[in-house]
Amino acid sequence: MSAVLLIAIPILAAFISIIVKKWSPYMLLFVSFGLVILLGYLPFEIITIGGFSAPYGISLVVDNYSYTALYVVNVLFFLVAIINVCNYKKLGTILLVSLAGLNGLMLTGDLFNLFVFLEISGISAYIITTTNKKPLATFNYLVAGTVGSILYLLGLIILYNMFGTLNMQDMAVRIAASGATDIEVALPFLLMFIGIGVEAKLLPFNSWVKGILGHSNKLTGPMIAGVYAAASLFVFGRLLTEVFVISDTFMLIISVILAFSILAGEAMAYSSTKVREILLFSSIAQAGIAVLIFVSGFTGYAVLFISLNGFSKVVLFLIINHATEVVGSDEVIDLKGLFVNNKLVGASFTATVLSLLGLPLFAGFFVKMGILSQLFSSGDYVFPAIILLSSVVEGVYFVKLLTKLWYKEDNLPQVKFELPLVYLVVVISLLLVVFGLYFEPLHEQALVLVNHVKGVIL
Amino acid sequence: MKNFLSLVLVLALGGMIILSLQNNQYFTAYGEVDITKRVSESYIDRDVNGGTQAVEFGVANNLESGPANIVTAIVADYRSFDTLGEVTVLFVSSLGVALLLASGKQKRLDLHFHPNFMLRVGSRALFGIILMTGIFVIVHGHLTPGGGFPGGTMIASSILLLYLADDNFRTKVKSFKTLESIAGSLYVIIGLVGLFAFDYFLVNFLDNGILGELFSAGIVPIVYALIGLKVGSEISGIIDNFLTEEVA
Amino acid sequence: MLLYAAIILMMLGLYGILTQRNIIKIIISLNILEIGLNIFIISIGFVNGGVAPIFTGQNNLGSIGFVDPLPQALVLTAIVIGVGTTALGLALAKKIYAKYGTFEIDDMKGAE
Amino acid sequence: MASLEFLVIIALLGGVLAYLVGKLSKVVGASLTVLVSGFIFVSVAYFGLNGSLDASITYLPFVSFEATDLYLGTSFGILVTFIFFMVSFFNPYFVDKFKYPSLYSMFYLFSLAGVLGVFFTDDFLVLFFFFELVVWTSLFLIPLGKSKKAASWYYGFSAFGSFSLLFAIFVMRNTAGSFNINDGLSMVGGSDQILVFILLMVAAFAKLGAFPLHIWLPKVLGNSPDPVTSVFSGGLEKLGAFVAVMGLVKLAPVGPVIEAIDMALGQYLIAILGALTIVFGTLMAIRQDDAKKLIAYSSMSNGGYILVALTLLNDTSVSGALYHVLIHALASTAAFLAIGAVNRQTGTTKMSELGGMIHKMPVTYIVYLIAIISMAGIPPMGGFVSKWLIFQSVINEGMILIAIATFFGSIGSFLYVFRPLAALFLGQELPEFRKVIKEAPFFMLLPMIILSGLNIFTGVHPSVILQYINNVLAELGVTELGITTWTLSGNNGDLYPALIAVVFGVGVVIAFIIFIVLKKSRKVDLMDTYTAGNFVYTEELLHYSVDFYAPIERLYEKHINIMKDFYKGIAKKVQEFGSFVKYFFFTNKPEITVLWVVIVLGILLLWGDLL
Amino acid sequence: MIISILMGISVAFFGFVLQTSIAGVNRKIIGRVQKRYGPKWYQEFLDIFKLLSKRSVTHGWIFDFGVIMALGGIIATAMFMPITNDLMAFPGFDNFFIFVYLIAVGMLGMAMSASGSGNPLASIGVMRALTTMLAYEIPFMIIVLTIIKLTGHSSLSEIAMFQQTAVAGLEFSGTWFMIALPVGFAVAFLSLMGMLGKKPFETYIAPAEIASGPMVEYGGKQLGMLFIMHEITVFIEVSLFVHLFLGGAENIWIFLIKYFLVYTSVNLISNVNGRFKIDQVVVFFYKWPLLFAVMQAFVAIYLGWVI
Repeated sequence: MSAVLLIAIPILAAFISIIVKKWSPYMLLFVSFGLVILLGYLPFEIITIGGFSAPYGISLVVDNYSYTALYVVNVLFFLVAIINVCNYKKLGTILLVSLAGLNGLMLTGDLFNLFVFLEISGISAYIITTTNKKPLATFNYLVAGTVGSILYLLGLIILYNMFGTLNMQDMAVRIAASGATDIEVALPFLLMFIGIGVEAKLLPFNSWVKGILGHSNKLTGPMIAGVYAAASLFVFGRLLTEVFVISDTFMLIISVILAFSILAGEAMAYSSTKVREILLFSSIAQAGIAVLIFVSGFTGYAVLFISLNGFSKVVLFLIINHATEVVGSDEVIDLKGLFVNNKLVGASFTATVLSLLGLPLFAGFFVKMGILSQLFSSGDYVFPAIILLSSVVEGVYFVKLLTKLWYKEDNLPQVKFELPLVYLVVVISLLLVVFGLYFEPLHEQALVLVNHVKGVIL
Repeated sequence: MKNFLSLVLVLALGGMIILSLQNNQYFTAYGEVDITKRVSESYIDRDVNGGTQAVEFGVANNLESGPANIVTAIVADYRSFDTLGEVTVLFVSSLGVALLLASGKQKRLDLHFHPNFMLRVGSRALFGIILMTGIFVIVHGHLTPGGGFPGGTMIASSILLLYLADDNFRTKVKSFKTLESIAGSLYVIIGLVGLFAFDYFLVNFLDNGILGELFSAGIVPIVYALIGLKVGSEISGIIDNFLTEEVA
Repeated sequence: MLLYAAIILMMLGLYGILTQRNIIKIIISLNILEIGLNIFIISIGFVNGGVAPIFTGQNNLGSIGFVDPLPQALVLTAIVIGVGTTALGLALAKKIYAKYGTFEIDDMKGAE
Repeated sequence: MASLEFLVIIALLGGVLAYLVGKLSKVVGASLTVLVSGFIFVSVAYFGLNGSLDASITYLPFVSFEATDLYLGTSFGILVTFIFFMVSFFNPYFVDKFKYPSLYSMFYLFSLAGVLGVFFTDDFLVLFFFFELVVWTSLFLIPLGKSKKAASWYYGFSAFGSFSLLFAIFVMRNTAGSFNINDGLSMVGGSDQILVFILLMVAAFAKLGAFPLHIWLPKVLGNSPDPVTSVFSGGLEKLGAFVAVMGLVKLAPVGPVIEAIDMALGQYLIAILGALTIVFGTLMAIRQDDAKKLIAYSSMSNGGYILVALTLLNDTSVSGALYHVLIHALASTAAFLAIGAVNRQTGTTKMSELGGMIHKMPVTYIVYLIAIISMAGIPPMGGFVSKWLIFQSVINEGMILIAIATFFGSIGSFLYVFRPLAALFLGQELPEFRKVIKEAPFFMLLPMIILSGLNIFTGVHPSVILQYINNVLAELGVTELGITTWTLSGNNGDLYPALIAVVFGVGVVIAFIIFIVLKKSRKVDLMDTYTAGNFVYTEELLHYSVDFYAPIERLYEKHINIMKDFYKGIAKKVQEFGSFVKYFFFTNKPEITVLWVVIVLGILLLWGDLL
Repeated sequence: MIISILMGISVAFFGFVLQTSIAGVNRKIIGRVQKRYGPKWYQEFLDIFKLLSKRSVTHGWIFDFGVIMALGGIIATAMFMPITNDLMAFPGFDNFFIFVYLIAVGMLGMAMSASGSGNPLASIGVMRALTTMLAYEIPFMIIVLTIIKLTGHSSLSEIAMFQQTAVAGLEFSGTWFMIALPVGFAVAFLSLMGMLGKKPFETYIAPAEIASGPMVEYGGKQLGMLFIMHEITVFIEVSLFVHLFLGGAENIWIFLIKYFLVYTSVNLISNVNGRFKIDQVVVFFYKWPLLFAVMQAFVAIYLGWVI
């Protein structure tokens, strides 16, 4: 039961499924469920492909970090797939391939292989977003994504030229051995940082996000904002902790960009009147926070933050996209009073929002406390101030949204949420509440991840 | 004004990258690359897993990785996972194009360009030659430069030739799809067999034979052939999608 | 010198993306960017006086000044990825043309 | 031997139970809140007073309580749970008008659980956990009333407050090494101490609704349903007072000492802000037309009193402040409940639409009268004692500007408390209310009567409670107030409250004898009045309630919502910044991303001095 | 305890009798000033007893209860008032704030019954009374703050003793505050006129505008009781002023003289004045009086320049 199956099986299923077109959605469900089960039996090890040892052949790394990442991505993928399988039958194969690509992203230990999987998941993402019926927005996404991956490849090749290897760990070892000052190493890492930054929705590079998520539907919304966002942030984390060596001048600049992107994201969300825009801008801000935590070096809580964020975004986008499809527009005025008739969905939406805000009795509270305590213990006061200020603004516009969605007297929007969506949404929000109350497992997971030091795989 | 601004920006960026690469003492200049400091040195000497046999054309028997063409060795053996990813990328994009353009019943696009006599006859003759060279390139992938990808595109170009030659020529798209899927799944199955039988995914479990022989380098030629067929059918599928339009 | 040519080509591609308003031209400049990158990758592996990394009848002894084979393998993959994205871009261009009737981004009505 | 953790669990489970029961029948669900809050109050009061609350933790993870010799927390805890218990009597009568009745009772009990947690813990993180719990549970109570926007104002300010508290907590943890409250507050020093002081004050100001951060108070208290308003002003504001005590008394004074009035600069600034709160609250209260908003502004200005008293740090002022917290809680809750009773009968609290309630609701009138006497600080009631203590310390410190504000506040309070009395209860009885109105039901009157009884008791015999407050002073390290069984001694004079009450009684008896001895006068109805010739038929014309204090209101009419526009301006700025960034970064042109990539790359390379 | 209460009642009664007779005498003096004889000195007593014997009208129980509470409150305040150094009902407990706030109870009772009477003129009168109170109270309290800060006691008898005998330790003791704080004395005198409702600040009685304000609905015994209340209030305020600024009294005669002088001077000044409009009253007290009060307080407390 080696982790390669996580990639091989979906690809195999994808290849087979183009013959038997009508079964492809059911194959998708079966494979993705199978992978979630398979995840239970994965040993922590380095898997060499083709029998060639690490720096020469390609190696897949299964450690705590990638295990959590895999778990989050696969479970989220499976949930989104169940909801959307019935009305996006044609995309069965594409989704299989994107599953393989995402798993590859999480597992791979080789930089060039990361580029290939980045491309696979990227292209399948472009195709998924074509269902938004907005070809220009998808075109923007394609151009941005391709430019991003080109920059990543350029940075990668420069690194290869300087240190002669492609394996992440070997690269880290060689950089340390060569004693290259972090100024000299800055150019390639900068290119790779920006390359991944485009995909991870960091502010200056994410003008494609508004087009895609602004007009998303029940599949693209949760997929891009939930699954892909979590995956790209995990990749970001993997690179930042494993390979990158960031000099303090760049740390300053990057943190200025991140701080700007957090505050600007919240301000944009505050100023937008469309519900989906509010959600997408707040997810931009949260992406900024996640990368901020990675840059400050706390992988443990960053992973928890990303996974919680991923789950919450899937819930939020599912509900809002379904309502927008029925009502026709996602303006807050048109969706006013949405939860008056469907209280269960409203309750889980509210619970998820409160967990995003980091209020007690919800899992978000514990993660936020963890992040802040680590940021403070490292002695810096600026980032926590920014995070807290942004969560105040975030709180205000979410409360404004909630009061609008819950309270309206006459001609309420006639929206019926079908059972699987309701069931999924309730289960996730219940999870958030349960982990909010009983957060021992989260604590252990965070501690285990914290000592995931560079080079120590297991 | 915007163009001028972006020109200045781009030039400045280019200049900065070039200058920074020059000043960087670790960035070896063009041409003075010392292979020994790089990973690829052991690809050339085939001693990744400690193989001690000196690599000599026509003499070395059952080397660590068989193909004479080192690039093919890297592509299909050392880093064959990349190639698998590679194939999926092409597979996904062709599928995407098909999804975008060919949603219903398709018929040939009536272009205002009609092939004249010269093209029709010439392409009939050329079709066979291009096809043959394509297949040759695929089969000798492990000995001579080329391999699955270039060979596949040659096959596709021969099919493109047929498209240009005759207005209502349409390949049986269905058959290409099945060929593509069989080739792809065979490739993955070989990998899985390697995993289950020889506990490494995509391991070269056949014996590598003598360097430079036609029948050497274990599964590499088989894998390359499959890739060639797959790439050929995918690209011709893409051509077909672009040259057809929906039946109104 | 190939190195600088490659970077200049890439900058040209970037300039093309920045200034062109036509979808097809953007795709073309994207391709130029990719080609520039591929040349850059190849130039990384060149060794003065190196020989193509294939064992043949004449140069059959190991390490007699082969050119670095790894970038060539990488460029093979990069080219195919370039093909993939360009094919998808063109398909999208066809879709955009079907929807808006033009390739010029500026006069696409209702694109917001 | 009630354990705190057991009480918190009861509150939480009670909330869930109330929700489920509420689904069946609203009223039963709401009356469940009465039982639960009653039980909690009784156990907290009984066990808290004889100091036998045990703080062992068995189920709740992460939470740690502390009950032994925690007089400050116990006194606040008893007070706030008492207010919750009294107000919960109103729930069954008001719950049928809400859109989500069962949710109401659940969140009511959740906020009670939160309040319990805040007062009885010695660990900052647990304090913040319950603090936030109170914030968001009470947040959902507000929209049940009239305005929906009030909730976002409330969350904005209290989130700002609680996050600055969180920031202060972590700053203290850096020096103290652990989240313990006492060593956190004592060990922080130097520039960190100033930062912590400022942040704690921001949190206290946001929760108390003091001057710079008070915009939400009238909006929320004015518009939310009546039980929620009373809980807010009586109970939840005391969280702010609790944090203020931590910030001003437990934390060492901050900033250079001004020798003229030997007070630290930090304390003096807070005193100035407290004075501004008093003046601003009084001015705004005088001109309100809605009775609930008026009492909301009055609780704002009383918050100012508490702040001023806490900054003076001598025995009379701190005991005056703590006593004022108690008095204000009792008086404003009683006033809000009385107005709530009127609101339930008539459906409106606008003074211009009401009048002559006394004829049909005399008991409510008496309760309201006693409440406003206490709020205005008039002798027989408790307000006089706490105001006297505060005046003693203000005069003793000789701070003229602060004294002006406190005097203005106390005289002004006499003005604005009288306005609802005259407009709501006295004056002509409007015809449409004559037939339909009847006295509030017994179970609504019960809490009001208990509260007014307590108002009188705290005024006549304060030393019982002041004795307990002295323990709190000892715990806070402030010199204790000199009190004997009946008299209290301030800095420059003694007070014998019981004597004043007795003498007042004697005076009334004498007046009554004079009244009875003389001839009985003929009963005449209200319409038969001397109107200098022009006879008037309709009651409305004879009822003077609109623009009651017109001469004063005209003085500052133009600039009453300076602060509101200031905060609206901030919201506008954030909005503009958002759309500005949106315009720059998010157009649907593909080259925008690439442009920014190139720019950022260029800047970074240029700056990274790679040349 | 009982003896001191009886003592208090007698003080209150003495206050009433004193004030009514001095009011009568003042009416004669004012008459003389206006070139007429003026009524007999006991005219005030006659008016009160006439009213008490008349039968009048009541507007409900709050109307009566308010009057009773008003008179009761004022009597209670008067009971605390010290006459001379040793002649007082409750030694040691005659705190300044008790007077300020117990008068408020009287005012509240009267205001309650006035509004309860249902006559808008009464409510307007009450409103004006409260507004003027807001105006004159602040400067007065500032000056009293200075006095309490200087003397260290807030009970009236101690303040009076402080001014009479020069004690070695305290540098300001021995001089009347009228001389020690001249500006303060002037401001307090203005506030006293506001308190007594004398001419320039007589907005809340204002017979021309609102038909004697709060008193409009009263007659018979209610009006009589209110007259008694008015007299005792005047007694309290004037004797408060005497104790604070003129150094109290060693014996009863000095107290009477000082009392007479203060009351007549207030009456004489008010006689020649017109009446402020209600807006002017509020603004007037917040301009110069408050400024001077604060200046006086600042100078006295922080710089210690006391004559």
